[in-house]
Amino acid sequence: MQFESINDFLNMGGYAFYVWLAYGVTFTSLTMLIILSARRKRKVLTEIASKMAREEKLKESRGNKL
Amino acid sequence: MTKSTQSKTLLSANELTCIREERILFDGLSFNINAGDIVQIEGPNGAGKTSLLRIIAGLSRPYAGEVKYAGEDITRCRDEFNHDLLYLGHLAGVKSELTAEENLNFNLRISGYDNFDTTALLAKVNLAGFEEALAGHLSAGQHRRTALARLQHSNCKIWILDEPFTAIDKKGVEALEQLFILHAKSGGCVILTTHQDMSIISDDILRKITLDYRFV
Amino acid sequence: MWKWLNSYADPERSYKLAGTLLPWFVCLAIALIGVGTTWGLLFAPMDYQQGDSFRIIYIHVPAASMSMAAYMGMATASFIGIVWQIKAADWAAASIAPIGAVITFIALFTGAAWGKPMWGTWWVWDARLTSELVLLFLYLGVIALYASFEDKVLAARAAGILAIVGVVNIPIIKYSVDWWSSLHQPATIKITEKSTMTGDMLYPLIINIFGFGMMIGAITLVRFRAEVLARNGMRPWVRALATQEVSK
Amino acid sequence: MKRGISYTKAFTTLLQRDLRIAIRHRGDIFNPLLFFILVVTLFPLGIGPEPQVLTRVAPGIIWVAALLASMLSLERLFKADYNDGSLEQMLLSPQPLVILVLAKVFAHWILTGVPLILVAPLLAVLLHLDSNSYVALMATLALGTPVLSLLGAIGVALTVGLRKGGVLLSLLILPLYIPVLIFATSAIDSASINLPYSGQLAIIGAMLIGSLIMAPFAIGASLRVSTN
Repeated sequence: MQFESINDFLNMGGYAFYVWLAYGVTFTSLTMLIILSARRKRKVLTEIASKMAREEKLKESRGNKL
Repeated sequence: MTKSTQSKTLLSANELTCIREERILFDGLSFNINAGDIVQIEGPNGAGKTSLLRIIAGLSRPYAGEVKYAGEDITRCRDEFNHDLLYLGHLAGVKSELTAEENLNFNLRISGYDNFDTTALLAKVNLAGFEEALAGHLSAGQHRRTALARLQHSNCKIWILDEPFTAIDKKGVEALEQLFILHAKSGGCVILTTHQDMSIISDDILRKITLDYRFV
Repeated sequence: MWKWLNSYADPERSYKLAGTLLPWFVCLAIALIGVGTTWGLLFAPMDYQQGDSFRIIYIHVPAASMSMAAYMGMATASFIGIVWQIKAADWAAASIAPIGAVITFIALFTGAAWGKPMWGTWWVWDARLTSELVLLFLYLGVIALYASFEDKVLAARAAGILAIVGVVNIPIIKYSVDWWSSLHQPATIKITEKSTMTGDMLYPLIINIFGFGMMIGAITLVRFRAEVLARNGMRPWVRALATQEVSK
Repeated sequence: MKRGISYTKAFTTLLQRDLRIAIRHRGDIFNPLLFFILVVTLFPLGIGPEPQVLTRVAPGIIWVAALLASMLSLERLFKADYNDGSLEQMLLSPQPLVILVLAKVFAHWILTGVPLILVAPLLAVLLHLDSNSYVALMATLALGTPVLSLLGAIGVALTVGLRKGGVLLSLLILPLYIPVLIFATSAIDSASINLPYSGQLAIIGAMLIGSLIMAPFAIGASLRVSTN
């Protein structure tokens, strides 16, 4: 362990701002990327489902006309 | 039909699938086109006629399947295939900044012909006297004829024509039909789409490939 | 080789394969990054020159090296997709691109945050940072090109060509930028001095580099699965999944 | 009906056609040139007229302006052919696509690159370029602008089928222009302090040869995607 106390650790030898800024931005951007990526599957599937519903409707209306 | 089935196969399509914007236009489409065939691709708007023509010509890649020329995939023998192919699309490939003569001259040169008489060729498509006119100043029909003049001087076996009769008058259509029959008889084939009825090419010499509009 | 690849090119199989691999990548990524970062932040000795600010190295260097590796991976996938016409490779390339861009951004940002205490300014036209900036532009170009084609089969081919052109150019760009920076600012503090790194400083770094690799792999798999579904919306098995998802 | 023309003939046929069209459409030649001149003249207004400052930044300004002008003019390289169907015909012609692509890029370079090179000394005077640097400026432009045309054509070929090409094009190709910019400006800088600059020229020359060999294939492949 390089640091004596939690405060010491958070202080990062006076470079707290830069170190935590770098780690913070990295963490936030990665989390955002992961959340967006994980959500994509559901989004794609609901899009396909709504497209299927649209096609169903189109088929029906075509069927009635002919 | 009966005659052509015995003759040489020029092109064969094998299990073609075409998907545009996640919609299947056609799938598992297979057919042969033989020397002597005049084939019309028909179907409603949006059924994929142009897409099919572009796939056969090698401009578009099918989602799955292949087009074979002389037993080889056309993407693998492009040079030989292009040597035997004359494709005219919706867009005529005519430069409006050039005269009719310059256009024809360029189009034939780049197709590899070296010795031809543009004046005579233009006269054949009723453009005598318009040699020096800029293509941009010609009427739609004349513009189209400038492109079609290439057919008058071609030794390509495979003609693929997307709506060749657009903006062409009745007499012009007849002349073209006669040209197609002549071409087919001399061992070539014509693949075309058209919404017009043809008067000379009757149904017994015309083969049809029908595409349906599909929802899924 | 291509027969083997082809057996995985079937969309449903590659979707399932990605699903099986995913937990492994996730576990490895969490474990490696967890260990590497804790070690780096808490236990690695302080750098005598740069003090504790050097601890940014444990994300900057992994991000920087992985940003380049991800580009290579993307270009390789594109190349396979274009040459052997394997669509799964195209989808993989499309999944890597945004991840690579984010990683490159991280490398740039952490580089700047490190540069401020070291050079006294947020941005220095240092060779590494400049190369990263150019790499970010290359990524953005690929992403923008992919996004602007309606037909995603074409989009993948176009973006693939660009990615390959980029790969040919990256060494030239990198060389020219290195040369240019040596010309204009001789001998500033290089922010990654390899010789001064002791083992205790180096091991967490290496662990984190692998961790970042695994993490990129994991996110790629997640995006790849979504991409497979999006590109195969007309297939029955995808439609069945969609119906399930909605009824949930 | 004999068929088959040599590669040279295919090349010159297309080259002639493009030059003829450009002569009938002169605006296309002058607009990028005008843009080049305007951008360069804006700089002294922006950073002040002190000759020492201008001398220092002149190589960079001229080269950046050249990059932008080249990119701007490239946008139209395949556009007209794409819109009227000539591009499809090119792709389906029995001539190797690489030859045709080279002819088009060469025609474009004659029409936009050469005027740029010719007008550059004039702009160099406006920017008080060091008198030792004129030869280097011309040499780098002569070797570098074809590289710009070749690399840029890849981006143009990729975007020709898209409706909104402009900004995307710059994102695609400007990063690829960086090495040319770096070595060209450094050659001019070296010349101004009487250092040899043949090394930089050799590198630009190598890039020219490399792009001459490789770019046409990338351009051809891109065109096939765009016309799909």
